[in-house]
Amino acid sequence: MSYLSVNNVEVIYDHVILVLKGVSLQVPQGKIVALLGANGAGKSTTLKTISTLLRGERGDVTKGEVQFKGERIDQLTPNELVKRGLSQVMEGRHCFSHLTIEENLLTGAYTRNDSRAELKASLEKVYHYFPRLKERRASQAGYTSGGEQQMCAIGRALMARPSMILLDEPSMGIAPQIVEEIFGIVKDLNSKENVSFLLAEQNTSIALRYADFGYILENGRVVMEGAADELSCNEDVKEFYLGVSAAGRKSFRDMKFYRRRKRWLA
Amino acid sequence: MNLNFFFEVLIGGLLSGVMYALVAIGFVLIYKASGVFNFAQGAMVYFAALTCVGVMEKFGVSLWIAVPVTVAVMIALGAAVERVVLRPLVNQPEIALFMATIGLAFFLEGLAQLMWGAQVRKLELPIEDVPSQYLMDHYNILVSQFDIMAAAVCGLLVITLALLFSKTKVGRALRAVADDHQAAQAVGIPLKRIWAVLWAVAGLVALVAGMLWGARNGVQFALTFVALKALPVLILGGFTSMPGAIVGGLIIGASEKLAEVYIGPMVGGGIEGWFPYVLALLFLLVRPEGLFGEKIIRRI
Amino acid sequence: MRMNEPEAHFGTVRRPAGPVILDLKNISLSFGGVKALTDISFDVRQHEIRAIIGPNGAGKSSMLNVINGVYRPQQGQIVYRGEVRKNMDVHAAAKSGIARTFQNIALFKGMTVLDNIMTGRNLKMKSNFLLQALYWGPARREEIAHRIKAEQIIDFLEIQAIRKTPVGRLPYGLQKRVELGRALAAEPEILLLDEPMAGMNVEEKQDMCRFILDVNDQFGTTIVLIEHDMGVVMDISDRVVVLDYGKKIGDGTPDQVRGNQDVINAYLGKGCA
Amino acid sequence: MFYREAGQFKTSYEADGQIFPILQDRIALLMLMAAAIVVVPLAASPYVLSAILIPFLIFSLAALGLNILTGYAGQLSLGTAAFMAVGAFASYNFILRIPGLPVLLAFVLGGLSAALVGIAFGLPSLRIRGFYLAAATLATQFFVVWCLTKIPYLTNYSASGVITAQPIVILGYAFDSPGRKYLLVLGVVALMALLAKNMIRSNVGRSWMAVRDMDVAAEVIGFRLMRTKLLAFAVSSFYCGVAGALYAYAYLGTVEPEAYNLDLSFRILFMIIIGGVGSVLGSFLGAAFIVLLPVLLNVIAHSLALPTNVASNLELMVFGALIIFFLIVEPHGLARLWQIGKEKLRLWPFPH
Amino acid sequence: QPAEQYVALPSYRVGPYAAGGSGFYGGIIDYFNLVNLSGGVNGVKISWEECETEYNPSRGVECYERLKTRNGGATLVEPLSTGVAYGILDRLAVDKIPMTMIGYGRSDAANGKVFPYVFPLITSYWNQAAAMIKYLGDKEGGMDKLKGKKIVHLYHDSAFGKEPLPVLEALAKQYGFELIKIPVTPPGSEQQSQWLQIRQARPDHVILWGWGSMNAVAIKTAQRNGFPREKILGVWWAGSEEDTVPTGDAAKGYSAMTFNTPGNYPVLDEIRKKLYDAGKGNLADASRVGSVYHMRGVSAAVLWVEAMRTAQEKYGKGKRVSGEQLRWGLENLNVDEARQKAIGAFGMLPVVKTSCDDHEGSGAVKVQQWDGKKWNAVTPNWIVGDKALTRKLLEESSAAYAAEKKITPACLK
Ligand SMILES: Nc1ncnc2c1ncn2[C@@H]1O[C@H](COP(=O)(O)OP(=O)(O)OP(=O)(O)O)[C@@H](O)[C@H]1O
Ligand SMILES: Nc1ncnc2c1ncn2[C@@H]1O[C@H](COP(=O)(O)OP(=O)(O)OP(=O)(O)O)[C@@H](O)[C@H]1O
Ligand SMILES: [Mg+2]
Ligand SMILES: [Mg+2]
Repeated sequence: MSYLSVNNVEVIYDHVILVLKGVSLQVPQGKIVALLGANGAGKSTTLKTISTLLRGERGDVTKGEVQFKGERIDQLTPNELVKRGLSQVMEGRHCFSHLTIEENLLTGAYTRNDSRAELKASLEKVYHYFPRLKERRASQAGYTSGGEQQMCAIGRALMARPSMILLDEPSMGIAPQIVEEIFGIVKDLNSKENVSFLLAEQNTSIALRYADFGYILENGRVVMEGAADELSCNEDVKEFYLGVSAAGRKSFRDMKFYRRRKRWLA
Repeated sequence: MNLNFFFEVLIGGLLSGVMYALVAIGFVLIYKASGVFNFAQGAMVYFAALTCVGVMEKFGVSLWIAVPVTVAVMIALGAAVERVVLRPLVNQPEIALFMATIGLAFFLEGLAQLMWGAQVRKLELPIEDVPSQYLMDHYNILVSQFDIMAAAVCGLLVITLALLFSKTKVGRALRAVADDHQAAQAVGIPLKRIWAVLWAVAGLVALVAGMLWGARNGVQFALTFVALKALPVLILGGFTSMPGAIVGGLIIGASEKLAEVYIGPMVGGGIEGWFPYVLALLFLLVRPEGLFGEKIIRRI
Repeated sequence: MRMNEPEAHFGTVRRPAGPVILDLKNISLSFGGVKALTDISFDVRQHEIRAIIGPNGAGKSSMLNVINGVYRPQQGQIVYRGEVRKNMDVHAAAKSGIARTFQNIALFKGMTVLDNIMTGRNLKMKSNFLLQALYWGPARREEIAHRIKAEQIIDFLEIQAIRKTPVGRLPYGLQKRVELGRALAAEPEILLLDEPMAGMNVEEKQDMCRFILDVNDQFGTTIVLIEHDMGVVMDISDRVVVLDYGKKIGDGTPDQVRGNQDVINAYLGKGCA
Repeated sequence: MFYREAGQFKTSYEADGQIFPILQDRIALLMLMAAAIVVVPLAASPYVLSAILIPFLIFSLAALGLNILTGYAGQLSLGTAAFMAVGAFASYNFILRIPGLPVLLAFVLGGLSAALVGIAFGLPSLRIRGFYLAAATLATQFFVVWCLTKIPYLTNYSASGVITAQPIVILGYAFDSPGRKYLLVLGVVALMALLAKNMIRSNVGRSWMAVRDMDVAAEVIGFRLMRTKLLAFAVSSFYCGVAGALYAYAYLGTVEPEAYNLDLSFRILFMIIIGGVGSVLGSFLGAAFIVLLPVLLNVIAHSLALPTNVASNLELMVFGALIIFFLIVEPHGLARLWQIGKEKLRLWPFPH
Repeated sequence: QPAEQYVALPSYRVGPYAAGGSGFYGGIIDYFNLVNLSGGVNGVKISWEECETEYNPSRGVECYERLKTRNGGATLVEPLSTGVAYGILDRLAVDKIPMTMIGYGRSDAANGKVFPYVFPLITSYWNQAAAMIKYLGDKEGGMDKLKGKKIVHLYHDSAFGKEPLPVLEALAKQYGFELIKIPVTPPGSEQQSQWLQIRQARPDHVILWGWGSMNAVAIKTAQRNGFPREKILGVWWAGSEEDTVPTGDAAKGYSAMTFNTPGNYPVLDEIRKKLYDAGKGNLADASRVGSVYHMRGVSAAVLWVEAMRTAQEKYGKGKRVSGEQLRWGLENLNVDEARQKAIGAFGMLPVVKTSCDDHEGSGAVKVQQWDGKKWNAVTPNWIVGDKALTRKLLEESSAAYAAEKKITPACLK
């Protein structure tokens, strides 16, 4: 049985905009699952459906259900989910801009009832992962750079010591070196602490490199799924998501001809 | 210029300022912790005070029983507000939440009058509102003993609440909520419980304010207007600062009294209505987020 | 603008880089104790694509903010089109042909795509608000003329289908595209792009690159670009500046930069080198 | 079914830039205007005309004014009634002191005076934002009303500070009956709504919205913050000023400055929030809601034969509860609700 | 079924002035019910309809417009609000509905030649102000003793508070007392600076021209500043239980004007017995019967019913009179002592006798003092101030209004 399963979920925004048209996916325990797809495919919506943050955006789940550790969770509050070990890193950073970086991280530990020392240890761990944050620990998050905010958001989620993390575009706006590091951290947590991940990512190549399994979402539907290495060998995936065709990787300079993305229609 | 009189005006103003601050604190509490500009604070003051007197009157009980009953009512009110008004409006534009509190204000005003009637009531606290004889005899300065007590109560409240907000976990969570509802939820801050508790605390602050103002001016509908006196205090002190509420209150109280007494007669008087606002506005031009308010972060 | 011209010279000539149009000399900027930029100098030539790269918090966005006057550096000089200034003024920058996009999308969320792009043309609109209120005569003609320009940009960026959608509802990638459209609408001389391709997949990046190159080719627009995707930077830029901790640690052609050991240590990491 | 834009192709940008791009909407609006001009004055009772429709139109105009400032330019203001008061008292003085001044011109002058005051009190908006600004605009409210009570010249030295609006005569034609006043108000409001809509769909409107949505970005692309904000204050106050003049001349007749108190400012604010911030239609819907709801509740409460004090209190409670209810259903106001309704209709009979 | 005499009551029972509104309209309705119980006015039952105005002019106008056409047309209206009264002033003559303004509104409306449909019955602000000075003079031992005295006019900074200024200023000049004007910004919930100023000025008397919550605050602030309440004389809108009770003991010794003599009257007993004991009283709290506002309401209703009676005598007994006819009734009112005795309200209000020239009909007032529990009359007789002066002001002011409105002053028949 899978750790997290999304079954045939349909989501409507504002009563009229149908965004997810029956999405199903599974995350087995201790695995990293990548959710890929173009802009507007519904990746973030899927993640928000799982974490029930959707309600705050006037989105409704009209069909389907979500299960976590064998329990239905669609009626729970985000806070209860965090307590059960499911954290989300939202797209677009969402740091508390008036709080300092350190305070931001500490709010991440809100659900924990641990001692000061333990919190301190977690904090140190995050600073170890992101030394840049340590330097900027006393700055108000609102004034830090885009990438620093992204690190802060990830670090904040780690502070809750979750057993499952929903990561929405962790690499966005991050320098390549740190991107590698972030994925390294993901792998690290996954293998050492058995944390499961569902990550929505645009950077397909790196996502598939680290993930065990992948789903491709287009227009609110899952159009392809499979083991990560299988996906990265698929010709279509190669061409459309990895930017390598049979002839090898094309330079961005040569993309001058009118072409349309081939659509999968379920 | 008569110096003694000047000091009387000054002290009277400072003490009135404390009374404004008492109402302002309730605002700050909610604004700071949820980003909601709570227009219903005035109505809550009225509701709390009227409930307290209403209970005393209807059931013939003493103040010492009525107060705990009212406390219970205000806690229930906090929970209800969270459930009915705030929860469905999570993550909505500030202005929608602001408007909802206006709706709440109407509702509370209607409810209070429906339950207890619209008559004006008196509320007698164990301390009388007469000049303190001691100060009169020793310093020849006229200060009401009631005002001195009110100042003490207010100071106590501010210190407690400021401590709560400063470095505690809950305080941090409250500030986080004010910044971003959605992200706060995502990190596991229980918005529901926090808001319910917060509104209950604001309700208690309203009760304290209501009892002091009610004892001063009678428990009547006009209590809902004291919020108007608190607004300039708020903008001057900053919407997000407890100490700001106190300092703002003192400045507004003192300067409006001095202005009315010394400038008023030259321009036909009655400038107390707008003077505090203009003063606060001038302050804002120098510091757009009030004296102690959090800087508004604008970065692209 | 000649956006709807036939695709005759696609992929053929590139305009040669011209003379220096923007020269930044010894720029230093700090916020309280934080030194965002320390003594940075570099220049931008006409028609070139100039990339700025560097780790997070290196001061790249701050650099753009200095160029178009959002931030005022404490020290240094900005020479733009021969004019020497201590700092730029936001409005003057816009007037003299500097347009930009932002790292955290700064579109006008409540307006439609079309309106957002039309705002980009505001500096070119002359009729006063009374005429606009009457929607009559010159105001009306002007509105329609500018609408045509806006529509050309919409066609160019291939966002016809969403022209009446409020931008707040669009997915991230499209918003970035609209923001580019808004900047293009001003027909700028220099276009500052702050991570225009963040949060996009390869295919979308390819589209974006195509737009950037086309603008650069067809109109000779000078482009200053911040980007973390090294593939993109290396492929499309003419020269690259590398910043780290507010200092310049490298400057040169993509190949030169790629080989620079400092840059590898500070930024690229072993994975990409 | 009938509400589709399918098949309606725009062949010019001009056609596409129309206020109502969909044919059905245009027909509906024309029919509505025709009914408002021809049918209503004939069919409506004087009560409906003078106690419902006239105030509804006047408040719509004021709400429209506030919506320009708050909804479009994003500057929250609580001083609407003050600008209305300036409009009314200025018109009164112009007519009083310039013999033979046409009434409509006096309204315009009243509006311009309000615009001047608006600019003066709009200056702080260059530095102050959000609720701070809102609270600061209360200064306008109190200061203007104070001036009107303190400067006897403005009320023509009337002992009690009350002014009596002169009769409205335009080109020898007296607008004295409810029907005539209604038509006058309707004309003014319709014209000004049209002008507002024009402004909003051209560059000024875009500049306001840009400043509202993100002022730094607006500045970067070349809008001048000061000019834009002050223009919004001026135009908004002009609208409010004219509304205030109509409120005195076509509705109340004899007014004291207190009639333009904070309460009125708040009522207008409710209108735009309930109706829809940043929507011309919303100004009208909101005004209708705030004018009609208490009347409706009052009528219902009376038909239930409740004791009057109970009925009055219940009315207040229901009013408050309904405000909350509507905000929960649609925080963007009735106008948005209307739009969603239309979108559903367009998709009908399919749900999405 | 006989036609009913319908009265429009745009009332207010919520909001800042709810306390006064509920007492006043409660008194009116109680008296109407009482009259109806004994068969109405010569068999014509009185009917009425209320509409909540919240003391807001625009809602008041709507209420008036709505109520006026109900039940065959309103024949009388009383909004008890200056703002609402102004809002409907122009409409009355067109609609032919008389309006009473009992104890408020424009004082010059007493001129029936200019304001045929407006009746500031019993007394107006100007006459009140004149009576106040007269009372203070008498208290000092003669009007000449006022010379050199200091009188503070502490007023609600609005049309209401400024209304008496012409009279007070004229009298100050005439009698040589110093008039110190101190405004209070509405709603007046903070008056520390005003009372400090008063204390500083050491006046001999303070006239408290307040309304609503301002009054209790004034009295409490006077206490807080140690100013003797005996020196404060309030207007009638500052002289009800609602103004004194909430101040506790602070109001002891404070006096205020009134146009009712506090006490008990047969008519009130009847209301208690026939209505409240039978559970048909209008007020939720029966103990408010006979309170100042309630008694004011009863007095208003008494005068109206007398006007109906008078009108019926002319236009047909036992028949409903129209608004126009009732206007005549109000203009030819003569509620003398005999009539008052018959009603059971002897001494409750002054004798009221109206005419075209004098829509006020009396101008007499009393002074009452609060003893900590209730109001007691301190002047056994009705006081009338300098009516010649107020008449002169009235003529001037109404003439100006007539000129502005292009009205040719004339008596209606
Ligand atoms: N609050 C909202 N209201 C209306 N529509 C929305 C809302 N949020 C998202 N959408 C729409 O839902 C669709 C899916 O959006 P979503 O954010 O889930 O895409 P995504 O796959 O995460 O894209 P990206 O890669 O750009 O982040 C988009 O078409 C978007 O326009
Ligand atoms: N307005 C400001 N106030 C305070 N500090 C600032 C401000 N703007 C930038 N900084 C600081 O200056 C440094 C450089 O920031 P900048 O945004 O330029 O980085 P960047 O190179 O764009 O990084 P990223 O790639 O993460 O976007 C950061 O440490 C940031 O916190
Ligand atoms: Mg997304
Ligand atoms: Mg950056």
